[in-house]
Amino acid sequence: MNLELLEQGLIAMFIGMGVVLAFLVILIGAMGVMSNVVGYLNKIFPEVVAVPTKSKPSSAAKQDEQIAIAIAAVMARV
Amino acid sequence: MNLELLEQGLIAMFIGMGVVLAFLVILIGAMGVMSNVVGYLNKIFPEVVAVPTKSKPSSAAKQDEQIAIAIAAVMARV
Amino acid sequence: MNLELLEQGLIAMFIGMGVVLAFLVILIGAMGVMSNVVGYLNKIFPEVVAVPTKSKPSSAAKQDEQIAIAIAAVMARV
Amino acid sequence: MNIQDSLITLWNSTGIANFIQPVDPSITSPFEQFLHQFGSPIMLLVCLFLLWLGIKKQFEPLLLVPIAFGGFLSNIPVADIAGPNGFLGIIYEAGIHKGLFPLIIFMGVGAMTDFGPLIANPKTALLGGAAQFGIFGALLLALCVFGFTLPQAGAIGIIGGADGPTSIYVTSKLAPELLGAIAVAAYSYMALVPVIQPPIMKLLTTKKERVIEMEQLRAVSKREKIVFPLVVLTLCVIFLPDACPLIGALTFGNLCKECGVVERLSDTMQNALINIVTIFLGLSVGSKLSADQFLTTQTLFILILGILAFSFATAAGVIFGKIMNKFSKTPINPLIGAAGVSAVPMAARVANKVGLEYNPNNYLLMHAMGPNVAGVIGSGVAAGVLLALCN
Amino acid sequence: MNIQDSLITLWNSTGIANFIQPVDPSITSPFEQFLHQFGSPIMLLVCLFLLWLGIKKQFEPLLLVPIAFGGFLSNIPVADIAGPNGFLGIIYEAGIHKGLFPLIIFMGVGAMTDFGPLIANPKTALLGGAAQFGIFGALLLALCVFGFTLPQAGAIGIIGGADGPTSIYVTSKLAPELLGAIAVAAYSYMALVPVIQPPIMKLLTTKKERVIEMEQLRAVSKREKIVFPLVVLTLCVIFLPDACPLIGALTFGNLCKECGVVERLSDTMQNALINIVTIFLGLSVGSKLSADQFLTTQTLFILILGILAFSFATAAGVIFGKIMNKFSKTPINPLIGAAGVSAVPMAARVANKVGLEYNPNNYLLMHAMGPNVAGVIGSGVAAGVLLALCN
Amino acid sequence: MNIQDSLITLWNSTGIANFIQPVDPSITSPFEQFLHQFGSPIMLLVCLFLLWLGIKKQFEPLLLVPIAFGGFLSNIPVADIAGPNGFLGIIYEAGIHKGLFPLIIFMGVGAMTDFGPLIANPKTALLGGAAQFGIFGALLLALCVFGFTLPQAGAIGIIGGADGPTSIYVTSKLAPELLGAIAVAAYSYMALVPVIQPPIMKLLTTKKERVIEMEQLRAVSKREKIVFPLVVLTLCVIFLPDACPLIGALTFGNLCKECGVVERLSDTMQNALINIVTIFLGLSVGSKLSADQFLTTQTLFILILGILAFSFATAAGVIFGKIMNKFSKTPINPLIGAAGVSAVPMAARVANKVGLEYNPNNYLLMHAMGPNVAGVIGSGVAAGVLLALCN
Ligand code: NA
Ligand code: NA
Ligand code: NA
Repeated sequence: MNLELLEQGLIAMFIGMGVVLAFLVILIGAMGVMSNVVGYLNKIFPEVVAVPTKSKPSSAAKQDEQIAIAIAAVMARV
Repeated sequence: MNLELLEQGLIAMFIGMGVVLAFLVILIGAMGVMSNVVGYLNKIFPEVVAVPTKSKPSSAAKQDEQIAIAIAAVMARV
Repeated sequence: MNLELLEQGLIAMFIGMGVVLAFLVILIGAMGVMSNVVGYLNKIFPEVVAVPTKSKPSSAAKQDEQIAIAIAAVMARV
Repeated sequence: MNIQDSLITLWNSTGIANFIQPVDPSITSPFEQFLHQFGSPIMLLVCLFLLWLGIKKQFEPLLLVPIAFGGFLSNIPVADIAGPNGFLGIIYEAGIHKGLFPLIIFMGVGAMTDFGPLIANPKTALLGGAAQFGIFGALLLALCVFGFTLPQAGAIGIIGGADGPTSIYVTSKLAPELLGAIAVAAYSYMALVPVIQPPIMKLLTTKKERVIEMEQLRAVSKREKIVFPLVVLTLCVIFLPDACPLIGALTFGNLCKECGVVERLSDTMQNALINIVTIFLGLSVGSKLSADQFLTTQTLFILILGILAFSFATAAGVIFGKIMNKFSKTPINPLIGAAGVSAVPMAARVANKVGLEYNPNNYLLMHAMGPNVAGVIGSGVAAGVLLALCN
Repeated sequence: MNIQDSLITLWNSTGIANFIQPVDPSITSPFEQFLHQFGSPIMLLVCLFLLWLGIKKQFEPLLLVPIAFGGFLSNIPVADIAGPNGFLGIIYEAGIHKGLFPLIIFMGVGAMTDFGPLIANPKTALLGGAAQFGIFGALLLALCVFGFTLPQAGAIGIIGGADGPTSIYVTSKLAPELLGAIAVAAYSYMALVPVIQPPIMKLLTTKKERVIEMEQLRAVSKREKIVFPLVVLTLCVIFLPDACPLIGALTFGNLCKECGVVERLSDTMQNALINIVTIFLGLSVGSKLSADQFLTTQTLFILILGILAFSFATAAGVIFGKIMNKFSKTPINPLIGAAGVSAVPMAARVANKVGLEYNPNNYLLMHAMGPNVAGVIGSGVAAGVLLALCN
Repeated sequence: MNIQDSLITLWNSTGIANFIQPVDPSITSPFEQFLHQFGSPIMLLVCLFLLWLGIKKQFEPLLLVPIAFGGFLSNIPVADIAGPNGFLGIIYEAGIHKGLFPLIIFMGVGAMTDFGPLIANPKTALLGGAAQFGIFGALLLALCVFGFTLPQAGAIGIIGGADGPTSIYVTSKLAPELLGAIAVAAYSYMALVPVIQPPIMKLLTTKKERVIEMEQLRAVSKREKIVFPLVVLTLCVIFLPDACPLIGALTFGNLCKECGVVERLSDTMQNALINIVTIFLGLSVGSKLSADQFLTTQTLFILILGILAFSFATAAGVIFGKIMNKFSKTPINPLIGAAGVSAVPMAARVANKVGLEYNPNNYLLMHAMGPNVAGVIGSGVAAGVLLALCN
């Protein structure tokens, strides 16, 4: 076994595991920050996100329904 | 503002709008002709288009059905 | 009609049909061997093929079901 | 290799070490120096903003989310994802530079479009023509006021066509360096149609006009719908072959939809195929959102010209509607002129909605679909003119 | 640029100005001069006729509609859509010239084919072999009577294989200049199988033969169906590696179908993937329908040779069926020999239908599926021979 | 051409005549001579064995069936299907050499992955980090004991990441000559996770540890799930741009899934698109299963190193789980550490199953999904390090 290769391999291992774990530690921190920020936002704008998004398509659907009725009425007269 | 550029731009606008409108005017005429021709064809060959097309798959479907019955009968004997 | 071309064409025909038919004759033989071998295998390991294959997903499905119940229970407590 | 060298290699390959470019002494303007140094991180923020527009504000999210994400990826330092050997660079080259993606999407658009309302009331096609004034008005301003070259002005003008694939196709041919800005402007303003159009529509019409009810449309036979795409394509062949790739793709998709014997293909165009291409088109359009091309005053001008193009288009459509109403035997509600900008089916819905505001029994949707789909053809034709004149 | 120059530029880019080519003094024959001048508009009409065949007459519409539309687009003057930088030219180069599209379609065919009836009655494979006589008969005539070169004759002969992707694959390798005509002939005649075959079948069989009832097929186990594609491919490896791309794609699709553990992939091959590739294959095959390659006496010869190839194939299958019936212990209805031409499943349905005409209790469909799917393998093998000998 | 020459031509193009290569006098080792001569037929058998593993043993069949079939096709003599003009060679070049296919699959993986369990319990991410020790342990052994070069050792190590597309992406960049062996090892061992992991998990844990019940996970809001992929990508931009193509594709897919406004695209990524690419990725990875690259002692070493990598990864995850359990306020069952190797969702199921064996009320699945999906990110990051250091 070549000592130089061993050194190379160990360097790769230390750097590699170091970067992976450092990355994930920072990610854990970032997730903590994220959860707090989003939790805070969810408090300030509680359902604001969900409701308009849902109501939008549903209102569009309603509108489409009305249109469909209108078209059907028109077609019936044809 | 450069007069030459203005001329270039106005030419592009006149030609562009001219071509677009001319194209659509001709298209309107062509649609008129098309509707008349197709309407005439629809009179001469009233349901000729729709019926064979529909009956073809349906007869094929019928045939397939018969075949399916036949195969089922065969399989039942296996 | 050129005699050389005729020869070329006839050679292509004889070789072509020969190879196609030879291939299919050998295929027929191979299918016979295959059916016998598989029939024999089917006797030795009769349903061994079908049952584990089927039971595997179904046991996985069962497991998934259990998991789903567990998750539902967990979620209900949230 | 020792551990110190390796750490230095690794450090030099991090984003932190490469975010900020060193000062380039050849750049004299301090603002340009700032952009040169901080361009990438600014673009990352811009792309996050576009993502927010797509996700939260639902600005044409099917396109804007991939475009913004592609832009984010492209501005990552070191990775060079938009470069010639990068993931997005390769897709851009194969799909957009050669013009395939917009055409495939146009096939899907054709397979989803019902030209019935236009066939039932052909004269509304003129409204779809008038609205193309937005294209040429913006071209004129871009050329004379904002100092763009003629090909660039043509590409900017096409934003007023309110048709994503057409804009991308034309821009990739005439001014690929502006593709990022133009695509973002085109899709953003298409999403803003319900905001941009109503004030203009109300400004240019009287209440009396807005309440006009239109005669119901006649039924259109299957045969007419089959022949129609062939008629459009044939006219295009005769008068404007340069528009034929676009119009050809559109009419091919539409013929497949209407002919009724290739439903497998029509379904695939409307679903798997258009979705796959949309993903890659979006991502690779995003690859043109590089700092040096996007963080320029040109982009600002494009955004201004884009909204002007939409406004001109709306106004021209409405005004032409008023004129047609004067001369037409059957009544025409000028509001449907606004639908001539295309942005299918959003603009038609806007016309319908504004109409309902003033007359709750006035369902203009079907009437507005005529100019709306004619607008698609109209901007395809306009694209052909631009490709023939500006190249 | 002034308005007059612009109008001239625009006029020169219209189709009207370019429809009719100027007289070429180097062409002496007046007929060729006529074709040189009026080739494009004539081809546009030809493509409309092909579209009509596809849509109205339902001649293999999944292929014929895209082929005809691609041909229409390719013959538009100025636009050069089939050129090296045109939309269809690029797709042709990437998908057909390199042979990918037909192979991908063959995967889908494999994933849709059930070889069970062949495994249940292996000797019917010979009927699928005999019917390949159509290929070599047409080759002989093309070479000796009609003056084609050997590679061209091979590509023309393969029409008799009644297998679209095989024809396109072989032709793109041996004689790409004939691709348009051969593809049109192959798909048209496949659609005409119910017209071409019955008279030949009735001519060559006695009523006594036509009423023969066959023994019911045995059940085929799942394992046999899994092993079968591997057996076919292995034989192909041993005897004819040149056929391995085609047979490999077919057996890969079939193995995915039968092995039961990759249903996602098998479904995709049968739907999204085959549909997407069919669209582009059709359009880009159409790009070879140019006037100078299609409006030739060669095309006429190809159409004649194509129908002869189908007829020879049908006759050979039926005659071989009669011979087999003589020597077989179990009765064989010679009508199923006609199914050996492949054209799956149309030819098998024709055999079934003719059988039912004469004996209303005689369901030949399953028996005819054996030669039918063997015909696919047989023409794949024949394609390999042609690629090895004619190249 | 006469009949004798033709027959000789045909014979020379058969597989029989080309199966066995002639003796190469420049090869001195008799074993290498044997491989040189009989390599192709041996590889055909190896591929049949891999097919059997895929179909009968259901070893990741979605990948292993296409890989094995592609390998079979590639080893057919004469046909040269894996060559630069062959069907699979072309696909390899376009899709794998340029890195597109693994990235597209990673998009699909992102669109199918729910990061909720990780967001609910962030610290389990460390377990997904610890398990990447398998990568670097195997790299060390490959480099120092088995005599591979550094790029090769990096590519081999990545097998321990237990992530198919990541392995293929990294190997295609670092050591394409090993792609066949590494892909086969990676997918085979991923399929063997339920066999490889339990003994190691039981060896390294006490019964007391195995019965630990974990606290239920909190609910994760939609907004957190939308922001999460952007957070991951941003960190990746800052610290490791080399990992951005992989992590970018993964997070793009995940964002499309979670943002809720582009369901069409997300569905397509999870179905049509990933299936199509899987077919071609598998077949073209198989094109690297040539005898001279696969029938080597290197392949044997790769198989040994691969299983060691999986074992190291499992062990490191479990041991780190034990350590975390010591220091954590809330209890952590070390079994979930084994799920850190990724192999989603197999490894998490294994952890759940082993946990249930010892405590029938202990459902670890959701807890194990945290390290499981973190393992995907972790091996993406490790891939970035390898690409930055080993290239
Ligand atoms: Na428009
Ligand atoms: Na055939
Ligand atoms: Na991993």
